[in-house]
Amino acid sequence: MPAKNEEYARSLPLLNKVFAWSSLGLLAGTVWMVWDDYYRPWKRVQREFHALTAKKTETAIQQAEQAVDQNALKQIQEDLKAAQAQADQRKREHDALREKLDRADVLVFTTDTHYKNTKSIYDATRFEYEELSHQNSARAAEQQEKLRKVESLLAEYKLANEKALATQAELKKQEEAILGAEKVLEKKRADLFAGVERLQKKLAAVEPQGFLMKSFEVMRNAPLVDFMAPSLKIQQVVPNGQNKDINFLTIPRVDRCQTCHLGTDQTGYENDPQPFTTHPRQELFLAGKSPHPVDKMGCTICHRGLDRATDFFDAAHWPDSSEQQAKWTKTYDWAPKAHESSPMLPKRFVEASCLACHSGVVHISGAAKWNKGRDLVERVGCYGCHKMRGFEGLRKAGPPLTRLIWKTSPDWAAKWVENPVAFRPATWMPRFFGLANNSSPEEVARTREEIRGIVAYLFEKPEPGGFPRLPGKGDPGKGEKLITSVGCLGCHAIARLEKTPPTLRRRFGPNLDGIGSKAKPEWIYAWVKEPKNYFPETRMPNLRLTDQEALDITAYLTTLKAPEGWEPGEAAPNPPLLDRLVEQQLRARMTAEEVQAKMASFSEHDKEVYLGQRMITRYGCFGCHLIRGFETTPPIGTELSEEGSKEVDRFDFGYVKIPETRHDWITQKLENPRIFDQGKVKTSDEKLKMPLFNFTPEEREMVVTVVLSFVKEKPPLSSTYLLDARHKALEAGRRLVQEHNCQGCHLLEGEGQEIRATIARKMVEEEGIGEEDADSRAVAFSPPFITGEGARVRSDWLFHFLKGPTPIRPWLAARMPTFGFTDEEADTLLRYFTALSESPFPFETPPPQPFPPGEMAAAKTLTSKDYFNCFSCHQQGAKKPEGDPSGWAPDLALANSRLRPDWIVDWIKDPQKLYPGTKMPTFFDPASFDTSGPDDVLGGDENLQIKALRDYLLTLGSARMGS
Amino acid sequence: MQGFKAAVDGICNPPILFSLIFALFFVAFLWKRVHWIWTPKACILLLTAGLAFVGFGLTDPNFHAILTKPDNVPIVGMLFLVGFFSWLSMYLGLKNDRRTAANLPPVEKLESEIKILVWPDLVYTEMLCMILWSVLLIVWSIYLKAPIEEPANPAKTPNPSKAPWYFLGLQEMLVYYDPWIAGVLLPGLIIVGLMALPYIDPNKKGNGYFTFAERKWEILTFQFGFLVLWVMMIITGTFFRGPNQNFFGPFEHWDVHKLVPLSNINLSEVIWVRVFNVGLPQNWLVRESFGITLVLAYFLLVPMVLGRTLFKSFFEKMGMVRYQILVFLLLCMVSLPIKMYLRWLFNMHYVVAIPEYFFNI
Amino acid sequence: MAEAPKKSLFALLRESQVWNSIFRHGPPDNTRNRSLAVLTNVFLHLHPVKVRKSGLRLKYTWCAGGTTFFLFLVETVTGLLLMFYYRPTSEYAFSDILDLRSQVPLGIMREIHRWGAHAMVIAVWLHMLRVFMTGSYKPPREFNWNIGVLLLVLTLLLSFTGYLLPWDQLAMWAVTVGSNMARATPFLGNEGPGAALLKVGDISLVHAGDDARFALLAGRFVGSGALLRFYVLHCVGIPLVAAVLMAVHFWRVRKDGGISGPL
Amino acid sequence: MPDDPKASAAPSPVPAPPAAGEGVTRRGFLSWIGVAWVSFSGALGVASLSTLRYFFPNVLFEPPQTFKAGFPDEYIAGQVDNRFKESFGVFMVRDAGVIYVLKAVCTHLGCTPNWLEAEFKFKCPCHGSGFYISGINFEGPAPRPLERYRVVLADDGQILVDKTRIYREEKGEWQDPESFIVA
Repeated sequence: MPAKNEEYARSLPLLNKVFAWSSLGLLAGTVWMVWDDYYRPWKRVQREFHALTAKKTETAIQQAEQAVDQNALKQIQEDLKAAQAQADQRKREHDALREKLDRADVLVFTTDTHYKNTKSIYDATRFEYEELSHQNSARAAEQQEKLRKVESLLAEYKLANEKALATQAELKKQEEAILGAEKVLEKKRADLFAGVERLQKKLAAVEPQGFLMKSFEVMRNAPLVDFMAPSLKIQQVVPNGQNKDINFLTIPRVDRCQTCHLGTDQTGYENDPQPFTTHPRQELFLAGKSPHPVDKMGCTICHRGLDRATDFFDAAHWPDSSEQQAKWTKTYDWAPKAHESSPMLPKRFVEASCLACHSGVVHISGAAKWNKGRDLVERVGCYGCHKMRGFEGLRKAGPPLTRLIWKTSPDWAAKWVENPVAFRPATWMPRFFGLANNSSPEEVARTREEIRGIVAYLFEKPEPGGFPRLPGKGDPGKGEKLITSVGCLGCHAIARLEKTPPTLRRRFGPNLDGIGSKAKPEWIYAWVKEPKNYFPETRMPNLRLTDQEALDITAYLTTLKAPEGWEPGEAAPNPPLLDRLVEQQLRARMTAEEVQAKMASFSEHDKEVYLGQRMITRYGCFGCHLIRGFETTPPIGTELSEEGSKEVDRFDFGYVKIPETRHDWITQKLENPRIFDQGKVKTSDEKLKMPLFNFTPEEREMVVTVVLSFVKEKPPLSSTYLLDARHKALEAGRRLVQEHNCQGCHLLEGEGQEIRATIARKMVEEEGIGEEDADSRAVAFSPPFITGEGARVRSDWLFHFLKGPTPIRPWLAARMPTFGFTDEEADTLLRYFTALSESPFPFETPPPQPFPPGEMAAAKTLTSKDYFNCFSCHQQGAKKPEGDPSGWAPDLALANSRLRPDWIVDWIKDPQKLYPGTKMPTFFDPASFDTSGPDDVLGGDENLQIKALRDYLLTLGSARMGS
Repeated sequence: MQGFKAAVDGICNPPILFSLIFALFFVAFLWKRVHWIWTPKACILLLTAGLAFVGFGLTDPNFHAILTKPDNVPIVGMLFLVGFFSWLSMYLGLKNDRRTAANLPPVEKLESEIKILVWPDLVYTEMLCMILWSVLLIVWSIYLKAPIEEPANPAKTPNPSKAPWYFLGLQEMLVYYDPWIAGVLLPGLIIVGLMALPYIDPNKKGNGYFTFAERKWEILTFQFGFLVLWVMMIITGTFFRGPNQNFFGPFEHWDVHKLVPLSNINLSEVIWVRVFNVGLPQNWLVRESFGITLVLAYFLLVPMVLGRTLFKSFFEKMGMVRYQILVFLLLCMVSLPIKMYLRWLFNMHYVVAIPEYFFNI
Repeated sequence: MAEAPKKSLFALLRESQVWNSIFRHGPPDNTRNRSLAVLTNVFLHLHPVKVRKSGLRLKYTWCAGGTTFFLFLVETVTGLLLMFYYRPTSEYAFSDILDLRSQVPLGIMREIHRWGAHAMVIAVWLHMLRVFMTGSYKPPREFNWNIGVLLLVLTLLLSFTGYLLPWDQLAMWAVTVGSNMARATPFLGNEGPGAALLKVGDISLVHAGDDARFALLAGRFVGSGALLRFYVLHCVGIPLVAAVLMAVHFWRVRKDGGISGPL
Repeated sequence: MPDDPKASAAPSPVPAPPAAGEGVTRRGFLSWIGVAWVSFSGALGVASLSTLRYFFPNVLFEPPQTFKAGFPDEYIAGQVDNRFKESFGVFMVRDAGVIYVLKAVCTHLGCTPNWLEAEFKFKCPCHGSGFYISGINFEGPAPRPLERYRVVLADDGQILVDKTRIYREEKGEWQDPESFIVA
């Protein structure tokens, strides 16, 4: 090459400059990248938490320091000084001892090494000997000799070692004598400050003290070196088996929530703001001993959200209220997270997560909202139109409409269907008409024609029969008294009698307002006498009313009239509209020619009936009511069994501006079911048709919680709540209890006895006592608490009682109705009660007889007037106690066949414990049990006295039932 | 036969085996009277003997089990290959040495001036080589399945558990040195030493042809390191180490119960307790002062002494730095046999034992 | 027409445009074309045109270096193919290996890969032995010897990382034992000398969760992290570096005067 | 490329800058290239360091190898505590003024030994190996004493057992200060 290579095309200085600037850019970019990767929001949160903990710990240290016993400390310090002085005096002695001890240590060491070495030689020699003798080698004997030698050597060394150890121990003891007192005192002093020290350690861990440690704290969390010993760390739990379904795969759940929610499983942060707040109900959640320990369950299994996220937004937090949303938007830049299939459940719906693991149950303890929601769903009969897992095989929620003419008139029905709430504000029947998408004048005209059709269909060709005329006349006043006392109010409410809105259980049966305008008196009479005659599947029990009682009640109920201004009546017929509507319906199914032919063959009435049939099909009335011709028609609604997992984009939000979430949509749907038709062009057949239910906002929230709980994801068997035999019995029992609304009258599992409020109210009105007084008095005059029924009564007795109740408590006006349980149902309830109180089922051992001599006599003494005077209240067979029946107590002659012996003992011991508010006096004061009984009976032994009473009671009356 | 097996097993314990190997190595390379072993006839004889031994070994159930473990088959092959090629290089080297003695150029020189076109000679040779290797691999693969054992189980440690065979030399060193020396320092030094080799080898002769006489020192050192301290250690680790890393003869059953006396003791204990009859000092620096002095002396004094005596010529030829590096590397290499003998003769556990800082030599 | 049949088919092929577009020289039967055959072929031009006759002798080279390279190619090809059926996760790795034996067509590839790997280790040692015994590391080939040493280390690492992939007891424990040594790296391993000194207060800076072995295994013990890490190193990381170094190695063989021989 | 050694010494053909500024330019040239290389290698350095950091994951998915075993005073002197035998495979022993953690795996064939309170020894149910409370073998086929795990006191005063480190008596490792805690 020619030597002209020094020519440059570009200026090197310029290139250098560009190189310098671009390198600087590269450096800056790289540093930025590292910083950006390093700086995460959760680190700031953890620092805040450390500061918070430090503040708390500092306070705790102050308290602990103040708690140190200053006198004790002073004493110890003085003693310590004395002990030190004493030790100093004996210093020379100690030095000499120390020297000896050093020598002893060496001896121990050498003998021990010798021993250990010889031991290992011995072991090896033994192995070789075993090998040789196994091979029948000639050298075996030689080896055995060697083994023996090593063995004796080993013994020698062991001896020497033991000796050396003994000497050492002796010397140590002597040293202890000199230094021991000092050591003990120092330990004492340290113990005094142990608490403080531990707190200080904790403080040092969250807030390093001193410049060195402070700078180390910065260093250890610095970028690039924060892998060594960072104090800020991502906290995660990988709950075993709680896998996450991602489409067709299951992958482990990795919950990193505690990276920020640092205080969740620690106590002491209850009143601190999120994200540090302690999780409520630690005994149920998070704690190691709770049923949902955090390391086994994690967080997102209940709360949902993105498990792996370490950032507020990524985690898909979801606000519980609009205030919270506003706050979050301000603090965290919160916005609805798109592309998130499982955002966090707002706090108010979190109970929706329970069902996934607690599947197949009607009651989840601790999930109050869900439980109520489920009751509601069953009560209003959502399952009539929507298929739902867990609601199969239930009877239709409303009454049958096959013999409507026996009960009411077409005019009433037409007006009722158009707007049930107008007639009866608290009805369960939802409203189909006059809603968002059908209240324009044309729509009203059309729907009125439809209603005419529906009513025509319902009253077309009624079942033959009816009810006979009333056998006499009733007294409405007596009727009211009966209704308020015999137990009707456990399930029914009557607006006239209510002061506060009735509870859900008291709305179990239909609200009776307006019944006089609705039902014929003959029907009412026949119904209260035996409801099953009209409606075989009804839940309404038979109260065993006499004819006169029934007449009185009928008389009273017929006085309950429709609200003022409400008049029954059908809309006037509109034949052209009818024709158009019928044609429209027919046209969807046949050619124009066929329609013409068909129309020609129809009479006016036929047209109405035909339109009615079409409309019943469209609105799905048969979902809740038995209607002739629709006995097996499948429900018309969307299946909701997996609604909680339905993808949000499958919900049609139309033009409605609400946040696009499942819960917002469902809430909106319940609030205004037709609103999603807003702004859409639809034919009358295409319009949304879900009716409006008469829910309060709280009830709506409960129902949404239940609907959200229907999810597709199946947790693995290991984390499913599996029912054992006892829980299966409980579950089956609870279903029956709910079906028959037992808790309307009885207190069971801590819930119910809602009738008590009506009894108390009556007492206030009639006796003029204070409300609180009335409430406590009402306990004794309400149907009994039956949570412990399984422990109280004998299984065979209970079985017969359930099948055919007999009065037990003469002072009670309320009657246990005859439900007409089948044997299976009665058996289920029996199992339920015994499972609830964990009592043996079905057999119990009676106490051994004969009873000890003298026991009967003693018992009789105790029951006598001079002592407990039992029979002043308790009936004894035919022998009635004196005084007003309201003061009577159960027949003791029944005790033998009815009560469990063990329960009698517990009952006599402390009745208030088993039945708070009972009239039964406490004869043996539990506070001073040992001195509570009379001293002159059975040697004053309370236990013997109680046993005697029990044994005596069991001899009263007839022989046991069934034995 | 039993007697023969017992004799072999008897020889096979580390002190005897390694002493024997050390002796054999130096005799074979240095003792002119036995240089007949570097002849083709001897080669055939030795190969035959080796094959016969393997063949015989296969009749013994214990030896058979070790030899035919799939991953051990290549090691047997490697043994023969390394043996053969060591022989070949010595054979060719000695031949050249005889020519040099007779004032003739080495064999390679005869042809090194002749340039041959690569096509087709070299290309063809390579092609054939590839084909033959392919055949070998295919047949090998058909006859011997690659091992697959039970699925990995972190909770169950196999006894013995061994590193891959080419690292067994290192694992064997673990018997004598702590992991930081056997597993980190010495392997590192092997690499460093190999890389430094061209720069610390003062001998300009013997470049590009086989020779022994002209490079006695280098070849002895290298082969001692390669054959004795690497390959032999691998053999030991593969064939002789059984359960609990115990040493087993080739015909011995791998009995998990085998026990060997363990009576190792640290230098500090010997000095303070046995010699001075006082307890061990609390301070580790005082306690280990003797060991530290000894190690320092080994690495500082010995080069000085050697530089004035045995390695005087090296020292003069290479200059200070290169000489120091060379001697340091040599000393490190020799430290392994030294420690082995310290262990076998005096049960020496550690010369310097500072477990507080994981610093044990 | 009469002449045409006499021409062999091969000769016809040689005259075709296709042939001539690929091979731009005549039959390698003369010096010029024999040179061109090597020079114009991207694969063959690793070679010089001419070599010393002494360097051709198998007795001299043992063909050890060539064998090593060939085995590297075998490993690359078989390894690449095996990757199609192998998933480096603790759930699948072991069963995928079983499947290679039981159902994958030509699953014998795994045997070839494994034995080839062993052979490569042996070949690379023999290559080193040969180079040493002929003094070929001496000037001017010092640098290339160093590259060679690095390649030797990489070969061992390749084999070591591959050892884990079957995910059986043999693999897991061999790698456990092998990687335990990294624990003892001075200052960088939690059981290495000096690691105990790297402590502030009660907090160790070097512990089982951040030391050299941890970086290798992505965990405190051999687990799925180690499997993935070893897999990536085995299939991509180390081969890439080795290939680069091999290119340098071969380049330098030529630049340093071809196969060594007496000066 | 045969470089002419003189060529590099020859003056640059790019027009020479004004003589007055020559010194400045030369210094400028040096500092620009200096800045360039320093920042370039700085960037590479930071990138390599962060790549190194990349190999240390922030979270691990390993089953816990360490666990907290309560406070030292929960253990009774001279007793073997079985509470973590099932869950973590260890015996917690407090004896002779120290607490140590024995791996509940027999050194013979890997069965789980039992602590026999009455006989005051560990006994392996498989082949009858016996161990003292210290873990040292004294009968049966077990070749070595039981192994101990690392045990230290955590910040909160609880015992922290670390199963990643094993101490073997025959290697003299029981002298290690982390193979026991003084209680």
